Amino acid sequence: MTPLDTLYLASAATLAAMLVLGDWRRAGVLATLMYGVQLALLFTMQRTGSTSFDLSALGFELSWRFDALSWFFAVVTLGTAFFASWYGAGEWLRAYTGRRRLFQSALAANVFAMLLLLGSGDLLTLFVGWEATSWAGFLLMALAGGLARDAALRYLVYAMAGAMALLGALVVLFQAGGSFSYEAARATLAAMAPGPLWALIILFGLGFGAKLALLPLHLWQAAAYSETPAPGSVFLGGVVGRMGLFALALVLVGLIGIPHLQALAVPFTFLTAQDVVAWVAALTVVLPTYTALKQNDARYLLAWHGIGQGGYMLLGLIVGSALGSAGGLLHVINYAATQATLLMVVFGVRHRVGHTDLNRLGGLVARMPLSFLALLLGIISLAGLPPMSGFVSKWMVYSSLIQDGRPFLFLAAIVGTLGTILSVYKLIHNLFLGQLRAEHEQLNEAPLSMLIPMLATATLAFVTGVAPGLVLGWVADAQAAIGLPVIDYTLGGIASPRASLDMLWVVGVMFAGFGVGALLFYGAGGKTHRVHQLDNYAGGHFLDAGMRYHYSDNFYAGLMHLIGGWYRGSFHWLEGAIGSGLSLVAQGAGGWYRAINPAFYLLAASVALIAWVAL
Amino acid sequence: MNALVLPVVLPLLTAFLLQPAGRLSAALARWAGPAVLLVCAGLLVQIALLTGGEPVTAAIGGFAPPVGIVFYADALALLMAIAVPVSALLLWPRAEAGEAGVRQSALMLLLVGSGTGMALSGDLFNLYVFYELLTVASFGLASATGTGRAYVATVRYVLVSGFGSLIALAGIALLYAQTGSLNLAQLADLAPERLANPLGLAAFACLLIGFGVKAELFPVNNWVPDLYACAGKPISALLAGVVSKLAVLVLLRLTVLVFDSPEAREMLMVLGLAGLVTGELAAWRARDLPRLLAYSSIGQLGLLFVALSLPGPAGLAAALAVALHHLLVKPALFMLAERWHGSLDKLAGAGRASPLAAGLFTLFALSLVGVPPLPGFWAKLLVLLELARGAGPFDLTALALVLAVTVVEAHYLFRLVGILYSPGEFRDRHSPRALAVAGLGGAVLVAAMLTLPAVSDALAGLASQAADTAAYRTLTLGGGL
Amino acid sequence: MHRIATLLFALGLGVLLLGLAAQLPLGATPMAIGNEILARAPGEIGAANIVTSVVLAYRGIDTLGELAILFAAATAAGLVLGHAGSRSRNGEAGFILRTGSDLLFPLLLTVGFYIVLHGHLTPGGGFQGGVVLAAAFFASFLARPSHRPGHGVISLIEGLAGAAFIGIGLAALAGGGAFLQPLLDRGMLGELVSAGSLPLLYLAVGLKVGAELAGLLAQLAE
Amino acid sequence: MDMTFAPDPLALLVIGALGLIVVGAAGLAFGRHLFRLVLALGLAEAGANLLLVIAGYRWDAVAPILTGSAPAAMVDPVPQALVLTAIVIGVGVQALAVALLVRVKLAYGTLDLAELKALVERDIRAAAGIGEPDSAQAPATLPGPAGLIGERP
Repeated sequence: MTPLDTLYLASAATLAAMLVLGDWRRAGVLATLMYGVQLALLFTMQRTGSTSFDLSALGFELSWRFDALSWFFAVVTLGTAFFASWYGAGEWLRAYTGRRRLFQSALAANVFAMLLLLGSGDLLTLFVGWEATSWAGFLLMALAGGLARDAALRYLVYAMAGAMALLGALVVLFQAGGSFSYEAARATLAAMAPGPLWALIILFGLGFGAKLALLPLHLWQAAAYSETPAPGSVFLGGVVGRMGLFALALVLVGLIGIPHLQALAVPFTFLTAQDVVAWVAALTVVLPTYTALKQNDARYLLAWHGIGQGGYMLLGLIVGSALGSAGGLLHVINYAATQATLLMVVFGVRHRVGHTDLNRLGGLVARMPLSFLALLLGIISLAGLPPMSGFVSKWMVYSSLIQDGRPFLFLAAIVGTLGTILSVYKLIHNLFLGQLRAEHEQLNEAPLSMLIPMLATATLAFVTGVAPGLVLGWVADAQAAIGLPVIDYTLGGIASPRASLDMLWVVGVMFAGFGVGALLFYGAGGKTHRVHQLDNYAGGHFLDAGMRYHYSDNFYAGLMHLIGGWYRGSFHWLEGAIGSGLSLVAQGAGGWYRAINPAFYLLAASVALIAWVAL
Repeated sequence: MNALVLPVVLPLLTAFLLQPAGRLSAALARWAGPAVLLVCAGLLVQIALLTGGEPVTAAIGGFAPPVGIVFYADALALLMAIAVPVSALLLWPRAEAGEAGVRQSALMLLLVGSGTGMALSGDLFNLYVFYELLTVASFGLASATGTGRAYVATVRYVLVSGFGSLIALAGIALLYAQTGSLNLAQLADLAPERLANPLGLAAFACLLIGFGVKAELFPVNNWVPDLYACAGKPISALLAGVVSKLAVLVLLRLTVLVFDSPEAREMLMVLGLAGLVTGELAAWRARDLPRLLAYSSIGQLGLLFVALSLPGPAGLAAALAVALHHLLVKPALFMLAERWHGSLDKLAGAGRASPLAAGLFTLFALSLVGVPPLPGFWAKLLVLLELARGAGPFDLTALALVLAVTVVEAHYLFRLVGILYSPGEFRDRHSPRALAVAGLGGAVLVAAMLTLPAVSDALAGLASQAADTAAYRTLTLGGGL
Repeated sequence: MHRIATLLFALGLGVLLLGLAAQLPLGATPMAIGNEILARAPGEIGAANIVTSVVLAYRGIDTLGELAILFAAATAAGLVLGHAGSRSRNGEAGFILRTGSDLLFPLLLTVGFYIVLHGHLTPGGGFQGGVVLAAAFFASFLARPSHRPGHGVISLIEGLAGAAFIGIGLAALAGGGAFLQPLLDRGMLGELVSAGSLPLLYLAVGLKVGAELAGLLAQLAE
Repeated sequence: MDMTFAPDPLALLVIGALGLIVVGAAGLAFGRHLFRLVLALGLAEAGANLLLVIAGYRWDAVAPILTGSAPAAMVDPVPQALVLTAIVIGVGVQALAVALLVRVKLAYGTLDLAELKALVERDIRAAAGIGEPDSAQAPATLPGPAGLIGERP
């Protein structure tokens, strides 16, 4: 039995255990332990890979194996699952009113399906894993019912459209190369004429892009992720969308190859396929990030960010240099920790308050200081500022864009980051800063079972920010696995001659600077003392608890007014137009079947048929 | 193998004698039908075991073909022939008291006899006769619910069927005028010389329209939704399940043996695509489950015709996979619709009321959409691979349409699954028999999934045997008795 | 508008069909099996009417199917109309009609049976004769609606006649031959008792068709 | 088209057969009364049968009945047998169709297509419990956008 077999067995056992014991009071703890075991098993496995079982069906060979890329994504998957499950193991589960067995099973099924996807050893297996992941995700998204069901259904449409595009690409590729194996596909793609190759790239892009929520396939994601029960949302937001990145890395980079993409020109323009993908990624960074800015629900705000961050990852990956692709991949793990932290905090607030409406919160720092700390670390990381890990990966992406001579993409990335900073400020301001509402006076800090995981992931994001070398080794192996140039790293960061970064220094200087500042302040006799929120006045009047002086409605009104008209609703319009068009055709089809005098159509059809024959 | 005729004749004999027998004893009239079906199924299984899947023929009346009528039983024909009595047994109409019940039983027996005949016969006009018998028997069964709308739906069905059969008859006339023969094997011999012309194609078009009525082929399928909505669900299940497959089998034999030309395949593909797209889109808008299933059945059969238009044993294997999958799934779904017949929106809560039924529905829906590793996925994959192999503009359009329509299918099926599992007032539960039939379908589906390699080998064997026209001709015209 | 559309469609269809039909080898059909049947039938079957040989011997199972279709139609019609419950028809026909039908009844019966029994010799046969038989019963039924033939009798005749047809076929099967293989002595070509079991089969067909049609008409007339 | 109409009685017969089919089909297509549709069907069927008989016809041949004299060339007996079968089938279907029409008339009181369509549609709707009128067969499209994007005002 290979290590991968053991891992699959453990994952399947988790699913089985949840199917049987999911209703048990301590099922969450058991699940967390089992995810922990899986994680441990993964760490005992060689990073460079392991094989697992294979079987044959209808003359096709299906095989599963891990390489370093799979391993890298599996670490993120299992890590996120572990913390998400932990988060939901204690008080959250006690308060959960839905169907517990179903929920726990759905989570375990997602993990299992994703491991299967990551282990796919050929294109057919990839599709099987892809579908398994999609449907497991659907189950997890839909099980809350109500709005979640509608959102999941919308997700399903996009996921199925993607899956079908993927399937179309696979069968075409199979017929061109005679096999589903990666080797054959690589050879076929290398020899393929530009036209069909473009078609395949578009199909693969649609297929994987639907899960990664690339523009214009992104409309489903925010609601689907946000309406899922808390640990599920954490898991989905942290890692599930990244499966699209995994598959894109596998196919676009691993099978087609960056040089081939660079050589493939868009007809009649000076652009190449690489540019197209990069610009799609850049637009995915910018537009959803500014959509996030408009959100008034903390969950949706974070989910919209998730879409944008996926764009960063793809952007880095598709640049293809050692630095850029490492940045893109590193962002996967950094972002997973960051997003998990943020979502855990937000759902912690929801657990205490009952909602996450940014217009009806504020000042919670006084009641939930540790959550505030976690959120603070999280948004620093999300905005890409030192000393958190988000800074490292984004810095790598930016540097690679500049090194690669792509100023406009760099500009787009910067604009995206600007939007991120604005919106995370909205998040922390409207949640934790400002005036505490009277009805929230009696709130408690989030329960320990939820607090520990969020602080743990925040710590992870901090540690990997200070010492990115801890995980850059994984990234380097993953790069090697898909034939990318490998990043040269140190414990503190990057050691390349053209762009080097040592976070140990950066953080050291930063904290030293803070220390100097503190020394100056206290040395100059500065004093601090706590002030109550209501120990304040405005316009000459003292404030009382009943007076609202914390304005959170219509945040960034001026900015929204400025940019609102640019992109508002165009994608909805597109989606709606497709839906209406289909609906119209469907009405016609229904009319054909409902007509009670069928023979007229028969006659018309037979005339047409005979005419066809005769002519 | 003269015994081949027995599974066709015995049900007819029983049907003739059922009414007189009903005067003697009600119990006899009630149980004779199922008993004879059991015997027929047993006989067919025994024949299959004896021959081991090798094709055999039986010359009716001892007249060697092509002068006489011949029954030809290869593995595929036997499989379909076995499916007929077995489906009929599972979907036997609920016993009505008195004469109506006896009549219904007699019609069921006639349907089984003719269905078996359609699976086995190797003579075009004989196929037409059995087809007509099946049609007339199904008229009676479809109207047996006795509601006004069932009568109207049946009248529509009669009119379309009548139109179809007269077109088929014209097609037979064209064919006969060209070749002077009705035996499929001889037609296959003569086809390259006599039928490779517009008249031959016209004959094919006519036969396609004629036999297409039962197979829910595009222009002649608009009797389907109302009839399935108004007839008894077991009858709908029977018609959508095995009966449509018998008509498909006839068309399969025709395309493989006689009309193996690109033009004929093109025609099949275009009509199949039209059915696929209109059916699935209409299902998308359907507001009640029976009609949803009827429309989706049209769509599925459209896919089947697309698969049927693909050349070679691989294309045939794809078509058979789709056909067998649909044969398994659709009757089971119709049995579930027996209780879930109202507006879709009113089904909320049904998942709680009967979890087994909802679970089965979800399983079937997943398989219909084509989610790996369920059998439906492999069937669809085979079709898609063959379409991609063709790689002509027609094939690629078909490929794109099949894929696009799958998304629509997933949407309406899982919208319904979502409704089933949402909280609601629906409390109706299924009859044990409906659940048993659906459960059996589900069990076979899962078993097929678990034994996929064996199933796929068997399928490839079936397809290569059915595609072997040389063997068909030598065995039939070589005068094997 | 409606009429113009009708006309246009019909014209188009007609022209298209004519275009196709123009390519038909009219009057010189290939007769791939026809010639062989013409050559073999007299010796093999022994019926003077070769169409009868085809109907009952070479394509006997078609005929069985045909009988079954009639039976199915009658049964289905019974099922459809059976729900209605018979409405009583009062009033008998006038004297002339009654007498006429009484006179016609034996005549029609005789003619019918004659046509049935000579089916293997002359044009005619079970179907044609059966229709005449049905007409005999139907005429009397029209004249005396109250004296309709018993439903049980009709169903008995149709059942037994159909069973007899199959029975003759099965007898051949049981004797080691094929289903519907001709039995009995072929006899002299052209004589009444010739062509083996064919007259028997036609008798069964005639009775069955007669009963079927009588039943159908009676049901519809109700 | 290499058609030689004038001296050819068979061609006239073919035209007759096709004419019957066309008239029947047109009647089927544009008839507004169910009973007329059934009649049109019968007409078209007669045309198809005629076509079938013609398919077996030969010049200079007699009916396939042995009369004792020297056997002349005979026409193909098979189509004649087929037509016999086809006619009977047609009769059965027509009878059944008329039986069904009787029931339809009893149930709805009309055989007019337009009236029937409305009546049946209403009936099916009522039976299925779908109350809304036709126009409310609302496009069952994707769930409405506003709520699901999270853009709540």
